[in-house]
Amino acid sequence: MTTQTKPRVAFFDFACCEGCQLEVLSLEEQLLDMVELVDIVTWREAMSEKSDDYDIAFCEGSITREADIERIKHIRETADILVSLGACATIGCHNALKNQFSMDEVLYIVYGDRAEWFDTIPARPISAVVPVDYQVNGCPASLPEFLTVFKHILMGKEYKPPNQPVCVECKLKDNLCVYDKGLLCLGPVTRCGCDAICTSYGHTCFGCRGLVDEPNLNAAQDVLAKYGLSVEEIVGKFRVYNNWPELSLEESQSDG
Amino acid sequence: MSICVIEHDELCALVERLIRQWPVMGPRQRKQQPGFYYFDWLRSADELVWDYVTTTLPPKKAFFPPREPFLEFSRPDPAKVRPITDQGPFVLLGVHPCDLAAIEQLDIAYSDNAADGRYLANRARTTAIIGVDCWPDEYCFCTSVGTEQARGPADLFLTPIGRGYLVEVRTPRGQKLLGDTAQLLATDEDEADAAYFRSEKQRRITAQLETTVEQFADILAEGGLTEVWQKVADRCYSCGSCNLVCPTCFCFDINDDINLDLTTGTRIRTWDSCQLPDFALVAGGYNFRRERWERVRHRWHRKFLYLYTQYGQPFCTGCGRCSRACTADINLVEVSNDLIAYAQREKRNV
Amino acid sequence: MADRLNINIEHLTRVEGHGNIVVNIAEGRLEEARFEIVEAPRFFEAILRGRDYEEVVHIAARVCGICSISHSCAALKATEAAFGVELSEQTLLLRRLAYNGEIIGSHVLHVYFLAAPDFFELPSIFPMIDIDKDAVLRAMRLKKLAYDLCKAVVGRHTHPVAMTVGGFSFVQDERELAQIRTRLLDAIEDTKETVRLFKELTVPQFERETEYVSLKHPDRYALYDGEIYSSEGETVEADQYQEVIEEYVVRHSTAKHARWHRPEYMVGALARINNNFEQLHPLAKEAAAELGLTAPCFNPFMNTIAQIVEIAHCVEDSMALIDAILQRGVQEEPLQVTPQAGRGVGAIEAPRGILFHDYEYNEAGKCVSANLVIPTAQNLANLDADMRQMVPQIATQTKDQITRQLEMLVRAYDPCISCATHRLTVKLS
Amino acid sequence: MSESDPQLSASANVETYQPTIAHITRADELTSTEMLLELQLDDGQVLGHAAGQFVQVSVFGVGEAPISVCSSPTQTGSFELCVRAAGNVTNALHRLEVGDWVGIRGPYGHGFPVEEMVRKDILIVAGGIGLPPLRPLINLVLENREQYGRLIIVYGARLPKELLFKDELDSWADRGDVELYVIVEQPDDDWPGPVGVVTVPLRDIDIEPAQTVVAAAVGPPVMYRFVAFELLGKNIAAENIYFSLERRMKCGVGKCGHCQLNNLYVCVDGPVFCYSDLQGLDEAVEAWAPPTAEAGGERQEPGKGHG
Ligand SMILES: Cc1cc2nc3c(=O)[nH]c(=O)nc-3n(C[C@H](O)[C@H](O)[C@H](O)COP(=O)(O)OP(=O)(O)OC[C@H]3O[C@@H](n4cnc5c(N)ncnc54)[C@H](O)[C@@H]3O)c2cc1C
Ligand code: SF4
Ligand code: SF4
Ligand code: SF4
Repeated sequence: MTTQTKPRVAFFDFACCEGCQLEVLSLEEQLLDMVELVDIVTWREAMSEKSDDYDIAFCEGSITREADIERIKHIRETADILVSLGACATIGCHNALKNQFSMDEVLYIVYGDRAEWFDTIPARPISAVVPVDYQVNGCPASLPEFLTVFKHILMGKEYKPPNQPVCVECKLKDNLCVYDKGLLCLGPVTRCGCDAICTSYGHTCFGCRGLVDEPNLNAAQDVLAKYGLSVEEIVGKFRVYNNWPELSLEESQSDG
Repeated sequence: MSICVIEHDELCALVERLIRQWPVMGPRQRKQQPGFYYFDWLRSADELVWDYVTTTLPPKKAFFPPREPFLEFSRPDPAKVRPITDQGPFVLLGVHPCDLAAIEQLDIAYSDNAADGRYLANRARTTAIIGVDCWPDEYCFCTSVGTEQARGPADLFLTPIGRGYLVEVRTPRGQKLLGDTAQLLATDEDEADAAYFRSEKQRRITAQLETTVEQFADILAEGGLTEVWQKVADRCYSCGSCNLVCPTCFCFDINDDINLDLTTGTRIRTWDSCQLPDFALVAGGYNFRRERWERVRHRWHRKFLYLYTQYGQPFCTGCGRCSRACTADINLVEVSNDLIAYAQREKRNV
Repeated sequence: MADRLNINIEHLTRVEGHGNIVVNIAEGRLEEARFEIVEAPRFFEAILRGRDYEEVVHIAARVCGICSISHSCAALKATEAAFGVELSEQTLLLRRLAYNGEIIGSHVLHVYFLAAPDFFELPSIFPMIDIDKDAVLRAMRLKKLAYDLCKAVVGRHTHPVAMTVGGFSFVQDERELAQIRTRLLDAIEDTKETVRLFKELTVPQFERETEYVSLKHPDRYALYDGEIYSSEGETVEADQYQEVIEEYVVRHSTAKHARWHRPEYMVGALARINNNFEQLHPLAKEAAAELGLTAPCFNPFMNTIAQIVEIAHCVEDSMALIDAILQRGVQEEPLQVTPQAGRGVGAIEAPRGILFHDYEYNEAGKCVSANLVIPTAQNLANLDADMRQMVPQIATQTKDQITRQLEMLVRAYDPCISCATHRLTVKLS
Repeated sequence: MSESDPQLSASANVETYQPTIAHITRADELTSTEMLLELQLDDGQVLGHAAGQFVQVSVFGVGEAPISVCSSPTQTGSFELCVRAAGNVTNALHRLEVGDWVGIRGPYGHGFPVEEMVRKDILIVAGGIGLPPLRPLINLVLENREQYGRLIIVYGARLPKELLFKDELDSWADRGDVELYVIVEQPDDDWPGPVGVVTVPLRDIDIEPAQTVVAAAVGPPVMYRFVAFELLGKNIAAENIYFSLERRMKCGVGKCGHCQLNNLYVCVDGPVFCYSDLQGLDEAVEAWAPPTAEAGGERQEPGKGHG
């Protein structure tokens, strides 16, 4: 990327709560610093201008409709760098919970006899449709990581999401482990980078940043079973966020 | 050096005085979780808890912080790289024998060879250390590694007795620290009280390694324990908690954090763990300890074999933190005893 | 009226979510004027079934990123009602405080970032940096304050982390709260500046009397709790919402609309102020007077102004709440929750209006059924009615002018579409 | 009362991790992935390295990477680094130009036992990026050619265009006193030489085992095993074989723990190790086993997400 002209940045959203964009908007002064470095040319939630000429696209949300597939492909073709922003875009998040049912069934539950008016396909992260260059995990996308990725892009650096579990950050912050309170925590198999925010506030980790590269789900089952949970319930816990790819949980369970 | 007695109120006044003079770190109780403690900077003497069992992180965080920015840089020419040294001296209170032993071990490891100047400078800021004898729980096994009476770098060491604390004044600095604090002469009764406390403490330590540390090192050096390692690895999350809470672990990572101006930033050192999958991963994708069981083995080897051979003492002080912290319930003593039993069994079979 | 006019604004900008404005005038007759929602549906009711109550609360927050504290609180209230959990005084005070934080944050976002550029005829807040940098910095300061207030109480503004069924998972730091108190005091000047800024701006003149629905509380300006109240003069218990609020299908839109006494009603800041004006704090009343907002006010464009008044109210209210909390001292409170079978409704005033979460649990605390009624959905009928009345009045203006005013009208409602699409969507013909 | 511990502070060289600034005086592209940087320390000091030692190079804001010094220890005004673009730091080094600066710490580690090599035949085995750490040794021997016996250099690369220091290779070949074998795995049409991996020419070289000292550095870890196998097969004693190894490294001074293999630290005990010291160490020799399919030497591409 040349420094003469500022890189052009666009924000897009697919099915999601738009909390990630909102987090970016809440960067305050840092947002002004960002605007010094790049030109934001498209951001529907924040501005009326639109441009189909951009270098870097931040995309939040899951792909849940046929039309989304076309749209994300177009964005991919236009942008040099595509960043998936937040859990919906990186791992499917709650959107993909519906994938456990048939699409007809979920449509019927929510829309009843009007179901046929709607187009919905199993929800998937952006990387399941087009290649993604950078990802920011979290629900909402973690701001420190967003800034790190932003700086990596501008410096032409690769960014590898940390392949360490949340426990690491939890320990670095000298938190009390929530297991010591008799609560369950998905931290040991969840990719860190959130600065262990939930556990730092005494809550459990729900796994919003996705699983680490090689989670020991075997150990997870063992430990969770100690809390009297059945295998389905354990899988259910993982599935609050981790639903894509469909079979990854079962597969990794069987190879332990 | 000398021994005296100090009463509760006097001790409290001493702590207040120290807090006025220096930043003071000591054990505190967790807000929402009674019975759980952590080391933190104290605002007043009543936050300090002397009779605690253990803390989540060891007191090394006072001079070896989990995340320590140590260099400031500015990229454009003329280049500027400046060490970050804006901290002053501090005092560390309420350190148990196992943690005193651990500080001593870190001092040795970090002074060895090319000394780690950063660490030593931080340790040099440690104005004083006051140790205190402890209240063990079922995870403690210091008697197996010989640290139950360690005093290490303590300037003062306190043992609880009926009328307060028996104070071992171990350094001239400790003497100065007491200053005009009222000190009573230790009577025979005080000494007997302290001896009783010690024996009572020993009695309460039930976890135990089934061999001496020498023999354990031999067993590990002998090898052939893969089966046990793999069994442990089956349950291990590789989350690194065991290393990160260990008072003697000292591995770290170094990373740069650049500011949004893309020209200035800091270089940061962060505690690391050899159990994390990417610890020995190099560019090109080679991972020199790729298998989980290899990492598990490395942890034991490093503590009880390599560093033991290098420095003549195991780098484990029996504090039990790793076993308490393990979310998969892997217990260092149990696994060690499994290894010992397995090795003995194998030997018999040969 | 123009003979022929077709306005089709796709993916309206500076609103939360995806929506289109469609207006058709043919042969001098208004054929269509409606706001369509084209956001992808997210099926919350379907995915909540069978979930553990803690997960329900966690997932429910994700209905919307702007008002996740509202959704969390509504879900918590519904769950607590189902389980018969009594909340401590401290928990209530703290929740109300976090709640104020969200209202301030959301309103500042809307007033400055989404609506203000219209008044300055700018495409976004970014070019305002060159025109009125103070205003931009003020907006950021206020938002940061709201953000930090939420952080101090619930850990995070977007998708709070520290609220659990029955209370909080951590003990708030009193010193942090005291610092926020100081910053709130300083923020009074910023709210006054905000009032001064908007006083100078011209709000489009348009009036249409309608029904205003909000919560009402005997002791205070209702935000976190109260009964359902209609400006037609009826009050009902929150858990009776289904008895009175009728969701219905209309021909021209596939989104469900809602009615009570009239074919449409309005919720949100203007409805709250119309219904509860007297309970506003003095600073807010002062702001209202200066901005020329008196209750009842029938101009929907004034909703943005009503939000400014509520910012002032919440700033003052937060200070009072922090005082009350600090006076009591933040106590450690054990959490005790035993799930039981039952149904519970949580009604709350989200920034955009009254919000209902309604859950049924089995005895294991697993969700059996869920229903969410979202403020933006309740406003849709009213918004369409406004458009139908307004378009003929401005039909002689240029298409650009009409478009701009329609956009402003929709934005004035501060629609939150990702909320609405937990179930609504529109089939584009 | 003293505010700090005199004992501890006496030994405290506060900034073990503070680099010295060095400016780039030459930057040559050797191949599409390797770059040769010539550097001068700003403080005018001589780096003072031994053959086989490495430095920690900083590109601030990106990070630090260990790189072998590849110029002769007798060259004192400046020193050279040969950098393969492998990741963030090395890529950032590639983007630097003459006049830019980097941070340098070191030199660190143990180099080759140059004294022991005197009067011996010297066999150098280099594979790919293994040549740069061996280059100072080669230069040293060439500069004092009369002190040593035969100098045999076996150098292998994947492709002809990946060969490093081509001019030097030519000049070595032109000297009568260097036996040079260059081999590539995948020849192009112009490649006149032999085809295969480094162990191929090794097989056919006649050497006097008792008289020979071997210095080897061979890129990918799996190659070490094959080279060791060949050398032992030629009856060279393990005590006379020296390998330069690579591991992950952060501190360079035996503290950070990353480069540990069994009880050895690559940064202080190596990077040059005597093979006899490595034998029996499962984290050295065993780790050289070719990665099997399911052990998957391959990792995910960075930034591409998982799943
Ligand atoms: C003693 C020694 C000498 C070396 N000499 C040379 C040389 O002369 N020329 C050359 O091109 N390369 C050399 N390397 C390899 C070089 O250090 C790595 O390629 C480099 O560290 C990769 O860093 P990166 O940031 O570019 O890659 P990334 O993949 O982004 O690396 C991330 C981190 O991984 C670590 N890391 C990754 N690979 C290695 C590795 N192989 N060794 C040590 N740490 C690693 C580093 O700490 C780095 O910060 C040497 C390595 C060692 C240990
Ligand atoms: S609280 Fe969760 S993330 Fe933290 S250490 Fe415990 S298990 Fe790991
Ligand atoms: S602690 Fe877990 S749930 Fe919370 S932000 Fe981090 S990864 Fe997500
Ligand atoms: S290995 Fe475990 S028991 Fe030993 S010192 Fe470390 S944390 Fe304590």
